[in-house]
Amino acid sequence: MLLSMQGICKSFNGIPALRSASLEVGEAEVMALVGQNGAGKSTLIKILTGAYRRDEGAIVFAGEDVSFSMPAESQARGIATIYQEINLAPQRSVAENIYLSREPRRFGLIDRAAMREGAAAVLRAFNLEIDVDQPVAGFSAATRQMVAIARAVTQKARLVIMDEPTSSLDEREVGILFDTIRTLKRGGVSVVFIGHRLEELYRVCDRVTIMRDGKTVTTAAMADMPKLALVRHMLGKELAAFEAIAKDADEGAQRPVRLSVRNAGAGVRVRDVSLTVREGEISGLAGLLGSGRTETANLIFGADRLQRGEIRYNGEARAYRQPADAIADGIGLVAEDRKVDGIIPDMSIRENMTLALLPKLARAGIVDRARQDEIVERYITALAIKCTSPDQPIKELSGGNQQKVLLGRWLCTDPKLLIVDEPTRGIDIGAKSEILRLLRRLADEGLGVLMISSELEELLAAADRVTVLSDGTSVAVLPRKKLSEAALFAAMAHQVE
Amino acid sequence: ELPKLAQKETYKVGFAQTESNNPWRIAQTNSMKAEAEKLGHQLVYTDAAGSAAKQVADVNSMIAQGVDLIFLAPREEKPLIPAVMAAKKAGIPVILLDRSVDPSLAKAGEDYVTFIGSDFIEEGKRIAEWLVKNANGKSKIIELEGTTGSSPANDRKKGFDETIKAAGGFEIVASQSGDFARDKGRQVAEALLQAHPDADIVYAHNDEMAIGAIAAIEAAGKVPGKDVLVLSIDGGKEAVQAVIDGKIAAVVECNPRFGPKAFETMLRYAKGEKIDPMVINEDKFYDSSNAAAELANAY
Amino acid sequence: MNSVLKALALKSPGDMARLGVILALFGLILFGALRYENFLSQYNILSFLRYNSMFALIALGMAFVIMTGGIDLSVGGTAAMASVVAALLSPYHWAAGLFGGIAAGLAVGALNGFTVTVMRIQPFIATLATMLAAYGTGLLLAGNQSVSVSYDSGFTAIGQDDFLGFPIPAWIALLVYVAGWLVLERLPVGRHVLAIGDGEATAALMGLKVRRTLAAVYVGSGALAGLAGVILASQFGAGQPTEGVGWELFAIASVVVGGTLLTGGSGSVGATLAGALLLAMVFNILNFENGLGWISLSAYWQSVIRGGFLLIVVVLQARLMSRRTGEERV
Amino acid sequence: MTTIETQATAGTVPSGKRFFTLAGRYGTVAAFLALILFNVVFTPNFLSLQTLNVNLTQVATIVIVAIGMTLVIATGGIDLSVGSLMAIGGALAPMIFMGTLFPVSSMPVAVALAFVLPVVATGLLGLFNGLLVTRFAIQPIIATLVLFIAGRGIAQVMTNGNLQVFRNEGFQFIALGRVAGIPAQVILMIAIAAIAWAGIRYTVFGRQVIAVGGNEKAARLTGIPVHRVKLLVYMISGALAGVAGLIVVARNSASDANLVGLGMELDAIAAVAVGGTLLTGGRANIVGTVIGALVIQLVRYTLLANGVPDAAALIVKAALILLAVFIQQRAGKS
Ligand SMILES: Nc1ncnc2c1ncn2[C@@H]1O[C@H](COP(=O)(O)OP(=O)(O)OP(=O)(O)O)[C@@H](O)[C@H]1O
Ligand SMILES: Nc1ncnc2c1ncn2[C@@H]1O[C@H](COP(=O)(O)OP(=O)(O)OP(=O)(O)O)[C@@H](O)[C@H]1O
Ligand SMILES: [Mg+2]
Ligand SMILES: [Mg+2]
Repeated sequence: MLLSMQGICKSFNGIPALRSASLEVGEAEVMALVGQNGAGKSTLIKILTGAYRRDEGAIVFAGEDVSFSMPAESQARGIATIYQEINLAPQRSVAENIYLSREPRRFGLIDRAAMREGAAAVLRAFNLEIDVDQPVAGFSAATRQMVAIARAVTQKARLVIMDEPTSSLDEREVGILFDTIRTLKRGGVSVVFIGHRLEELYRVCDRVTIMRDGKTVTTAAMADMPKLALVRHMLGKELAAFEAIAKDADEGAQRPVRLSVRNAGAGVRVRDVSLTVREGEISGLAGLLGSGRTETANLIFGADRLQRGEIRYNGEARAYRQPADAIADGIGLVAEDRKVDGIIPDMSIRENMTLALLPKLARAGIVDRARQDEIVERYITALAIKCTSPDQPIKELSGGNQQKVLLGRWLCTDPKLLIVDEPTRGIDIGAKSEILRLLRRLADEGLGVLMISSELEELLAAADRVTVLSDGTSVAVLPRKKLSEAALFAAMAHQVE
Repeated sequence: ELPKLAQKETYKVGFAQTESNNPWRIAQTNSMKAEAEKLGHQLVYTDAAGSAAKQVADVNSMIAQGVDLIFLAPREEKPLIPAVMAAKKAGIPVILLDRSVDPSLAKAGEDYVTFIGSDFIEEGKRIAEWLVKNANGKSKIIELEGTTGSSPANDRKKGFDETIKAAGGFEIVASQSGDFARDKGRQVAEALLQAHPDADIVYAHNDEMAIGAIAAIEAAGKVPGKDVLVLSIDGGKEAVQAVIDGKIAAVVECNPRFGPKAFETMLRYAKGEKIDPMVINEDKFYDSSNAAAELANAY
Repeated sequence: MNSVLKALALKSPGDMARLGVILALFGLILFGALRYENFLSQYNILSFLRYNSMFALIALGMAFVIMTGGIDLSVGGTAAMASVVAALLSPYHWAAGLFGGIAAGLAVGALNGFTVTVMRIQPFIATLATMLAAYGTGLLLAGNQSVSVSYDSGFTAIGQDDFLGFPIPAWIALLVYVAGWLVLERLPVGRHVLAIGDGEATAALMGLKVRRTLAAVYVGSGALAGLAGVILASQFGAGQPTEGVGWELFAIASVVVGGTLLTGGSGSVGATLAGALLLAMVFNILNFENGLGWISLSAYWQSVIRGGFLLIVVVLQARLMSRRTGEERV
Repeated sequence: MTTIETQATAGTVPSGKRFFTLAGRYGTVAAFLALILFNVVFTPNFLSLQTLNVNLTQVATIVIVAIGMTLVIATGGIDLSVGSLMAIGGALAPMIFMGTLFPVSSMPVAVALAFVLPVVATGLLGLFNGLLVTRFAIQPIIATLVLFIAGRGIAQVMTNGNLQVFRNEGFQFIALGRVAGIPAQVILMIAIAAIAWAGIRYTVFGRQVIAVGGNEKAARLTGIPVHRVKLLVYMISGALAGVAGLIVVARNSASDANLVGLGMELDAIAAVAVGGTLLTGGRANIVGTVIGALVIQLVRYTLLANGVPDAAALIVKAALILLAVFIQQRAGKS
């Protein structure tokens, strides 16, 4: 046994996040760690690495009792970690990020050439040809994720921990990652893999540890744990099947067009994008990473300025100069990166959720507290947000619950068009179908939804029509009837070759 | 020895001022500027903004510009020695105004021409001597000091405290800095009067603080001049008026009008006359006996 | 234009701003040289360097602190206190004065490091408090007045003598800047400083020893302020407990004019030096302008002009930075 | 999202944690009460109405400026220019009613203008700060450093550095007048604090200020007019500095551009910090700021009244600021 964590307890402000959780990982084993949002997976990992201090429990690593007081110590002992929120220094270059804290040296000075070449070499192994001297901030979430992975695997660790490493990766990159994990395993390295996409777990993991409400429910060999049983353990109850909730686009073909984008472009990321969202439909937007989906969303929402082409909203030409203009028209955007673009960390759930609605909640500039409370209560219940009270700071919620609050932020404004960029990223499977079903219900009530997703399964299940982007250009529109994994892949690979 | 000053129609002279954040300094600067203009000299004026180090740098830039003579109002005794020495080395005579430099390190007649000015210790002494004579039974003193660490604050305290101590019968119940400022002086006086209700004399190191103290005394429901004697140094118009009004008991003048004497001394030096090591700028003394008559002459 | 920039290897917006400040410095020198006689005289250059080396030193310490996303308001008070300590120790040996002064600065820096990393008080407040404490201590040690240094122990040579025709303080500053450049660009700790400025929590998760590095940066800033205090005492022959007011703002402005963002995570040693010299040059120019006799600028106009100059420089800097980021996006 | 320090403190010594929680929630208040107790015992003549009067009138300007500062800091900014703006406001007012600026025909009108125009002027200068921060994307410390340096110079140039001495009952009511026995400046202070408190808590603008400070990018993406919020906040800070400037000159019957408001920025920032508002933005604790200012004032009074020498007082003040902020912060986290 390489790692054994037993009876780990941890409370935040008196609220238990972990109540006697345990985790055991063998040598050269890939251990899946699963559980609903807020089950305590990330917390358990942070206790292991020394980012958090445990209240109770024992940790044995490589045969010794350990208690790391900071990540530097666990790293020195051979534990490499990719945290859930990609942790890189944004202004430092790719190469520096990969080698930070263990820079190659010559005569005590940093050996820059070695660092640059080493970084380029690892990334090349990941099929990533990028300028390693550029600051990581300029790269897409996926590229940053790959850099973080590269950083971890080059650490020559005995245990590599990956907290939702695939949430921003596309299929191809996931494949690369899994090859890497297998290579690590062959080299005798153990891996803890946290993820919400179950089929991925079955592809690489040997065993699985399931957590629920801060406790470890069970541990079993992956092969002995059918998907349904796994979900049952996670949720503590049976799950209604993941039904297809999409409708035939033809059915709505006569519906009025809510949004139409024609040959829109700005900068080099969005070259020529055309797409349509009708009233009452969920219109999907697919593409490989860096294909320009997020930028297209920003363009529509007025977060970036339109430079070419036109955007029509309810038939009228629009060029929003700032998000406030788009919001005034009844558009909402659930942003892709919730940490940077979404939450106000120190504000309460209540404040975060009603931020976009505030001007409408007020009379003469004074917020109507009663209405505010009522709305917040309603969405906390509707979205099953796990929290102690609406006054809890949002930063204390687990990633998935934060996402739900942000969804609530827009839903409560009663939007006419909702753009959701990776709406279920980091959301557990139970909540995921809830959210998709919720979007469908809202669409049925007349909302137009533009859904960006990297999960094909999700698009297949929910989208009435999918526009495919490649390299900033819309290359295909697939109606419901022609929608299949193969068709999407074919369209996405177009021009990418 | 001392650099010579050639005889010329007009000169390019430097005036390195310490700071200009109080009425006294401003009056001094104006006096210098007015006199230079009257006589047709070109004045290179710098302001050290309260930093002795910057003042040395200012003098250096005057030397670089090749002025004929430098008037220096040294911020402090010791740190300005390098400026005096640099000017001497560059062959530029220096005349010190209103404060001197450390006599053990630089000497009048050798390193600089002369020192025109007032004696801060003497000022403190004069006001104390007046108090000893006119206290009328009052004895508990609140002292409002100038900016902590500045030489007028140190010297005015020294001259006053020593004289008072020698005379006996007085007690300084509190002594705190009011930063030479009216507002700060008032606030400090308010607090001190509150903590020491028996205090019946306020000695302020300058007019501004004295006027602030008067406001504090009035706010405490007392009558300045009757319940509490106010003593001050500087003797600006506003203070002299307060003496007439009976609010300030006595004030020693510290005359900022250096211009005439400074340029006169410069011309005498150029002619080759022998200059005394110290030229005293005559300071008046105002109390109820002469204030009304002298008001027009106060600066 | 773009290809020129590429050729100069100007990658980040910061590089552009750094180039800007160096150009501005040369522009100002050129202006002075053309407008005033004696501006480029040996006397003016050497006394300029001798005096401003103190500010260059504190600006470097400040640059490192700012790169971590912090700030050090205590440098002026520290320098004042260190000058007093140096002056008090100078009679024993010149080295006692030198190292005593540096140690005094180091102690304040250590206190800053402690309050920032252990007590976790925000740098602005922590160093604001130590600034007060440093002034208080300096005044107490000095008995409220300037303390004369010893002229016999050779201590005054540090600030007043020349070596190879250049003022010793300028040599000291030069050496320290070379060392600073080496630390930032070529030693791991320099990279760590920047990474911490990028995000402290992230840096900790990446396995950096955040507290230790932060503490070291504050200690360094304190030590450099101490060194500036030693030069102050030595150059002017006295420990001055009331000197140093506003030095911290000068240093911060130098760092910012040098293209370093106060949010941390980026910075340049060379441009900081250029920034410090640029701002110092404004004083020098104003003195010469007064000497020209066209206008006799009052002290008040001087501060208006200084504020205006700072405004122009930072607005131009901001333009450069945003133009460059704009290009990046496009 | 992950704050490492939280974890370091949480869960180590439960009893110590509880102490800090308690001390922090009531920490500044406790410090305040402790100071009062100390004074009652040691400071002669402390328990009197006049003491209260002295302290409240002296703290009024700090509180007024610190409230503006709290708002600025809540957006993640800082305003170093307040002291200089006080000087400008203080310089303008007498110029108006004494007729230096333009001829005065009717005194009441002139006095009214002397209240309004300086505040408008400093508000506009605050707006200028805001423009530098928003349109030109200059960092707040540096942006406001410009007026910190130049602002006092402007006031000095306006007055030529000379003291303006005056007597004007109407104008000086703001500092010398009393309503129902309470000094006018104290009433003004309480009114401004109350408005700010309610504004932060109950208005859309207040919530937007906090959101902008908490995460500017996210705030923009929820449609908050980030630039407008910031402009307004700097403008408020400038205007409040102007009000404080009026009070100071009115109180002294004299306006001294060289000294009015000197060092006020540090007092105000210290009050905000001691009051528990983090300088990183995203929070605004108005009540805390008021108490923070009171603590600073009382410390000053205590040191003065007990004859602590200035140099030593600096050290004591430093230690108290650190201690107060430390306790506040520890509690805020657990
Ligand atoms: N820093 C913190 N302060 C307070 N509470 C926290 C903190 N971090 C986590 N929690 C709480 O601990 C619980 C476990 O959270 P954790 O992040 O470990 O969940 P998770 O299993 O990783 O969920 P997800 O799949 O959504 O990432 C949650 O209820 C969360 O609200
Ligand atoms: N190759 C690249 N080099 C530099 N930056 C990139 C690259 N690809 C993407 N980016 C940046 O990443 C961000 C997201 O990219 P974009 O919107 O084009 O991708 P997307 O299709 O939304 O993919 P994602 O799944 O990452 O959201 C953009 O800000 C873009 O500038
Ligand atoms: Mg997690
Ligand atoms: Mg995207």
